Amino acid sequence: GSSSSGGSSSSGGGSSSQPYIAIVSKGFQQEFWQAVKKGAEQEAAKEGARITFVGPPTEADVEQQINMLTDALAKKPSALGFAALDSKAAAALLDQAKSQKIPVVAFDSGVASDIPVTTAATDNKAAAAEAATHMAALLGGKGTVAMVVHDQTSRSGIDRRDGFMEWMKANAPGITVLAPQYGGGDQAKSADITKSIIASHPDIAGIFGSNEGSAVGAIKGVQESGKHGITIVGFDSTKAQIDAIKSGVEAGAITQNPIAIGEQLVKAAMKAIRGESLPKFINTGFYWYDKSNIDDPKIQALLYQ
Amino acid sequence: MATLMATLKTSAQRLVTGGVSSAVKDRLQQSLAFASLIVIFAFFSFASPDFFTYSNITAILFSTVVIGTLALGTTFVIITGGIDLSIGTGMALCAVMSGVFIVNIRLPVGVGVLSAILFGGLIGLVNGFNVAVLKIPPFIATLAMMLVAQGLALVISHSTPIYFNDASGYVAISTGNLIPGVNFPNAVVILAVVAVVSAVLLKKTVLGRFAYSIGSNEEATALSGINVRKWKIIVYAFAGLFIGLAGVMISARLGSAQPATGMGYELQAIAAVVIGGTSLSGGKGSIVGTVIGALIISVLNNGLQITSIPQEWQNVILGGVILIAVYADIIRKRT
Amino acid sequence: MATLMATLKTSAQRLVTGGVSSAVKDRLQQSLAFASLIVIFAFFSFASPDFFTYSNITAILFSTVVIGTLALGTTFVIITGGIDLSIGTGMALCAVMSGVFIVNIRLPVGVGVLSAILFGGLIGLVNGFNVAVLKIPPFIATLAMMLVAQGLALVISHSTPIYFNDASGYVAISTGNLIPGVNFPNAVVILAVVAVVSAVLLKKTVLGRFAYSIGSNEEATALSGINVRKWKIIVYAFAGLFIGLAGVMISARLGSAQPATGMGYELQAIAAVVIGGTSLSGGKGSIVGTVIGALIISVLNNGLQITSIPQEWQNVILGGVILIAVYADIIRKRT
Amino acid sequence: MTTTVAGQTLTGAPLLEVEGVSKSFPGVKALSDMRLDLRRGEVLALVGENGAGKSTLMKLLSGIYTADAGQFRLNGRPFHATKPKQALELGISIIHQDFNLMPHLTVAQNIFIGREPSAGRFLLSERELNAKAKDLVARLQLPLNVKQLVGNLTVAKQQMVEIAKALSYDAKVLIMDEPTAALNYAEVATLHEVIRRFVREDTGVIYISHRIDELKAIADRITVIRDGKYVDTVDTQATSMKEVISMMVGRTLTSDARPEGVRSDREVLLSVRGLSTKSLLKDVSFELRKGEILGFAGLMGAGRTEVARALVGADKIDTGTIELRGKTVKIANPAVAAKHRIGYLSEDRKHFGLLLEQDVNANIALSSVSELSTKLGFVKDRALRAKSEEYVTSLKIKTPSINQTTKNLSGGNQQKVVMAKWLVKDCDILIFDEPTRGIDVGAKEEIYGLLNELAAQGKSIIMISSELPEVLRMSHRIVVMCEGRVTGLLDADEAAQENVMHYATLRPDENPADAPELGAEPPRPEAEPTPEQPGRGAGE
Ligand SMILES: Nc1ncnc2c1ncn2[C@@H]1O[C@H](COP(=O)(O)OP(=O)(O)OP(=O)(O)O)[C@@H](O)[C@H]1O
Ligand SMILES: Nc1ncnc2c1ncn2[C@@H]1O[C@H](COP(=O)(O)OP(=O)(O)OP(=O)(O)O)[C@@H](O)[C@H]1O
Ligand SMILES: [Mg+2]
Ligand SMILES: [Mg+2]
Repeated sequence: GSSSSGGSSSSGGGSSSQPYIAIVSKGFQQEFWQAVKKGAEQEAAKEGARITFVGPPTEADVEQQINMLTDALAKKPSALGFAALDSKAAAALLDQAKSQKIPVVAFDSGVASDIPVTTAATDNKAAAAEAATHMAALLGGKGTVAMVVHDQTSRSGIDRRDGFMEWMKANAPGITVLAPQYGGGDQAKSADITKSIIASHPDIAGIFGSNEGSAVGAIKGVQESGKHGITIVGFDSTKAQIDAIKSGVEAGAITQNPIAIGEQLVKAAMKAIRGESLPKFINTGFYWYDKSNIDDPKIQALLYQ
Repeated sequence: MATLMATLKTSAQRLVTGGVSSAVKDRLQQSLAFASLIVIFAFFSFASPDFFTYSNITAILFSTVVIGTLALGTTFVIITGGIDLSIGTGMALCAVMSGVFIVNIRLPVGVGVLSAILFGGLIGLVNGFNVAVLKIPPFIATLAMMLVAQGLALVISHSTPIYFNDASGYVAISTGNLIPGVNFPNAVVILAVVAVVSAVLLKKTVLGRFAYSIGSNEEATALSGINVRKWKIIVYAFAGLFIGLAGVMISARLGSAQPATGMGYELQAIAAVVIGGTSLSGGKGSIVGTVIGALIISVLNNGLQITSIPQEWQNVILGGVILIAVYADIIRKRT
Repeated sequence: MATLMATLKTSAQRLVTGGVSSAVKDRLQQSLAFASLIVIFAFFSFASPDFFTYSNITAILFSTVVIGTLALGTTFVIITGGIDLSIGTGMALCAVMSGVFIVNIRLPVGVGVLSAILFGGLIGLVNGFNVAVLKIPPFIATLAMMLVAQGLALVISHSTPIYFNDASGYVAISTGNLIPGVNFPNAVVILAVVAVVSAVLLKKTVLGRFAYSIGSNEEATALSGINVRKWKIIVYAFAGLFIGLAGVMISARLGSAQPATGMGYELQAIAAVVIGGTSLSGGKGSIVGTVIGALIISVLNNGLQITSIPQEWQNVILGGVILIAVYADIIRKRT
Repeated sequence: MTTTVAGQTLTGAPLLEVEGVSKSFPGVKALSDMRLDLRRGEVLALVGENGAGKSTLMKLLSGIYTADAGQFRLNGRPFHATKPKQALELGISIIHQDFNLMPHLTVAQNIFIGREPSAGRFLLSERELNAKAKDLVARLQLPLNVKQLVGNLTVAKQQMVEIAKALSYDAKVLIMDEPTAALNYAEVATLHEVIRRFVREDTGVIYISHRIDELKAIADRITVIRDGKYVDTVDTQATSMKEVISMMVGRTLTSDARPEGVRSDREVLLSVRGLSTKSLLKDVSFELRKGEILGFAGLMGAGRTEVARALVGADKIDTGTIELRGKTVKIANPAVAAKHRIGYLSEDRKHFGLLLEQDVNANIALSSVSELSTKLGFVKDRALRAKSEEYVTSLKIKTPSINQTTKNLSGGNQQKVVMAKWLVKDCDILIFDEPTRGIDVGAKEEIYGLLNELAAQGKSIIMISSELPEVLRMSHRIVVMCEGRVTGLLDADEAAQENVMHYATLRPDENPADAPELGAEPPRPEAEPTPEQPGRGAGE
């Protein structure tokens, strides 16, 4: 495509020649989604497309996401990027998109529908299993492990929780996994929960935090409790986690590649607009990072802060 | 005595004329209450060609349904001087119950829907009991219910959505079209009907009259021989029916009962009520106002999206416009 | 004349005895206000050996800090009969501003902290202006501010956290220990100091006096020659300082300013105030009550975690216990 | 007591009997062994000092409180109302001393609350409701617009709504707790008319009032209560009011305070010129001298309250100037007025006077908190308490302590608290709107004495009162108002009842000579609306 910059400016009523991609995400304010947005914007600037990026405040706000999707369609975009909180709830609107001949690119997690031309996503279950693998290895295959999860009903929360627990159950008989606790992804609340877990299970050996807020909360909680020797495994890559890994408080974390998700999403959307063919699934991948590989340029490229 | 009579007469006249002119003023005010809404509406219509289209207007109305339904019921509660924080998560619980009734127990859709609505009434009844009989401040009583409902929704649904796939007709409650071929969702029709019924109940029945009376002066109402306790319970239970209805409408729209949703809806619904001119200290308020309040919120939400305002700015603008709209209304009423 | 004297004497006696016995009763009530808290506390102590330990108690206190700080300021606002919904997201905005001052502009930590607190005061000032001068209902005025603050926090921070890594000493504001070696976070000390200062201000100064008067009867207060407008602005601005302080405390605890946080904190803080016996209709309330209310919430949250109650049940129980605690308090006061 | 079949003969059981009734509140024994009997067809006055227990007794009768001991009998049959509704069903209707109205409802809605006429099965008929209310109001000759919101009415009109509401029940026993406290000379006459018409062979009225002079006109017998105990019941015709008063207070009242003669030589402190407001006032001008008590007289709605409110900046002034000590001042709100040392005591103590939920101390101290605090804003609590104690004693406020919640005080004592609030603050100009509303005769004398003392100290006082004798007695000069204008200014020596009444009814747009003729027409308080605006004729 052309390389005109500043294309991501989002003033209404832009020129009709410039393709417009409306992106409705699962979230907006969290760092992860901001990274997706950044990736999308970068790619859009390259491709000369205009994008808008919106998402509900929490992953429980299904109706609000549906409203956002409706509004996005009202603007007759050239393509739609969509990360469904609940695929079925969006089915009717996806049909509408299809009938309006608006190609839909799913991202982050799959949309249970054959309408999306492709899906650019992380396999959350596999990613959490990877975290479990490392946790088990770090603990030498035994001990009590707690989970601080960001949500009990959202897809990502469920998949990461189950992915972690299932792997442990299947592969690490020496490890006891406590009932997951949910902190809503709020750092302070997750920290308080972590401290309660430590208080009620003084023998705790490891804690898994299922997203950025949960992981940072776990780190803060462990620090505040003054307890040493707890192995923390996190998810996502915020500055707080990177620092914690560097200083040894956190053992390591899984990073997805949110910037790539955003880029792939826009790339795919542009291809769809141009009528090019696309694979059904674009795996954006996930990676384990810890003290040993954190400065590796390949990993550095994935970390977003 | 003669002079007295003369004075009485003139002051009576003064009163009466005062009364008439104020009635005209009232009528005028009522129609002007739309002003803020219309200005906002006009603005967005100019700002974006995609705003004032049939499908977008329908979309706005559709997006008003859930908050609107909750706001209607809450209007009654707020007029009594109370508040109901349990409407948001209560709605989620009712949606789950609707799923239990229709999907799990396999009740016929009609019966299931009715049961879910009555379940909402039950939530309201408990709120009413706590407020009226145990004399727990409404804020606390309904906050506790908010937490309980949130927890129960998760417990009952095992924290997973309940899908209404097999319940034919359920989804149509919200998304179906009354007139085949005309894309106008049933949910909006239902909201309109419910709004009219609410307005009649509020203005023309004992329920409404006593709601105003209790909110205006609870003690005086009791001294006038009215069973305040009973009527408060009735008002809360009645408002509960709207929680149930909202639960049905949202789950029908989404095709599933989402147990974790609902938090924050109470604030939006209460905001709609208050923007509509109902006083949180009770005794004052109207259904028309609430509908306008709910529309102002959803028109703003929609318009800001449609005009592609960056999301981080949307709330800033939303807050500012709400402030201006309410201030304009205050100014208008003052003069 | 003799009978008159006799009457005077007996009524004097009656006055004295009546006065004394009611004073004793008051004292007793005050100390009993802890009752619910103590019962809850005792329950968890029996239920789990891990509850009543030094480190867990410290953890509870630490977890009370932010909500507690917000609740203290809001107590003043609620006593005037107002409400402040902007405290949650306002706190996030102040945290961001603290980041801007200290990390971006590189002000010395002390100056930066002070500026952030004053910025909270500014938020409150705007609220106060909207409420007192523009006469916008507090619910709407502060709801609008809630939205604006939420948006501005994102805009200013470009939706990314601001880390205080290089600002030595900042994190210690919350997590440092005053007495080296003793694990007792500064944040708790600060909360305690602020609570005492608030209690003194509320009970012993003109500010507190007028807050109560305005909440009791705004018009009568105005007609008594008190500049209600001015004092309302002062109260909101004063409460704003607590928003700023809470912003500093939470960002110091987390080592970063999280722009997306804060939503929902307002409800918890208001709940703490109301559980503590402050009336949302104004004129009544105390700092001790608010502290107890905040502690009840955090003890319950912690205890339910410690006793490993399944999380979906936690809210159900939380709601129930809050209801019972407040009801017990009402019963106690009635008799 | 003669035992007869209840209800048939006039010599039978009294309509209502109270026997051995006691009631205590924490720290207060409000009633002990109280008794009383109301005969058929009579108006029984109940008098006693503030806090004597009158209202408490009525609240027991109407089921608001429950008695600790004692019996109530209606037509010889014992009854025990535990809810207001029961009392109403028994035919006991009460006008409370503190109004119990719903400000956001209209007059009609207030009157018939709980008894709304319905159209069809569910719906209310607003039209019928208004018609019924209009009928009632016309029958009682009350100047009320039934569609007006009660919250917008003046105290006097609210009182009328209460009266209309009480009479709208088909009551056998009508209890009126100080129904005339807010009413004017003329309205009192109307009310008495209404009462006389109400009293039939099977009904009776208990009439509580502190206006001793009106008892002669309306009461058949008078029961005196002191400190919650029954003292005596006397025939009105066979007793002098002096005796009644001395039974009430337990001693003979001697004081007869009157201000010194007019002091026209004194400097003018406040000068009001051409004051007009949007709603009512037209070109109001007067002067207030140092050390003067300036009385304001007028009928209901004459605008006296509005003058006061405009003066202290509570209402907006349209045109006109206020000069204080020769300098023009702009008073934007009561806080500014307070800075100029002008205080205003409202006629409506419940809404504009008291912090009902706060204690007596907080109320008395309210106006003076700013002065009695340190630079840093710390309240000098001890000093304030001392002041409060001082005035509780000097005004004989009956309360267990200054920590008592004001709500729990008797009506008259609440009024004294409001008075105390302004007496504590050192004001140069005090505007008292119905200051003695609900205050007993004994205490009134004390207050008159205080006012005189203040005037002698050089304070200036504006006294608005609907009790004409009070105005006549206390004022150096009297401003008379009618429909928002000043129609007369009288010196103390020329002021007399007839005189004042003449000016009070002197409508600006009519020749005084026409007044009697017009008045001869039958009154039509609910006359059809005329396009004519109030006072418009002479507005320009
Ligand atoms: N609810 C209450 N709690 C405590 N004390 C009360 C309460 N109600 C009345 N009292 C007290 O009982 C006594 C009698 O009060 P009551 O109102 O009957 O007097 P009253 O004769 O009507 O006086 P007034 O002429 O001033 O209206 C007063 O001392 C009053 O303070
Ligand atoms: N609080 C109020 N709200 C609305 N209108 C009021 C209020 N107070 C007074 N008015 C209006 O002002 C007019 C004049 O009333 P005002 O109280 O000044 O007369 P007044 O001479 O003091 O008589 P009174 O107090 O005996 O009724 C009334 O007719 C009323 O309509
Ligand atoms: Mg009384
Ligand atoms: Mg008046």
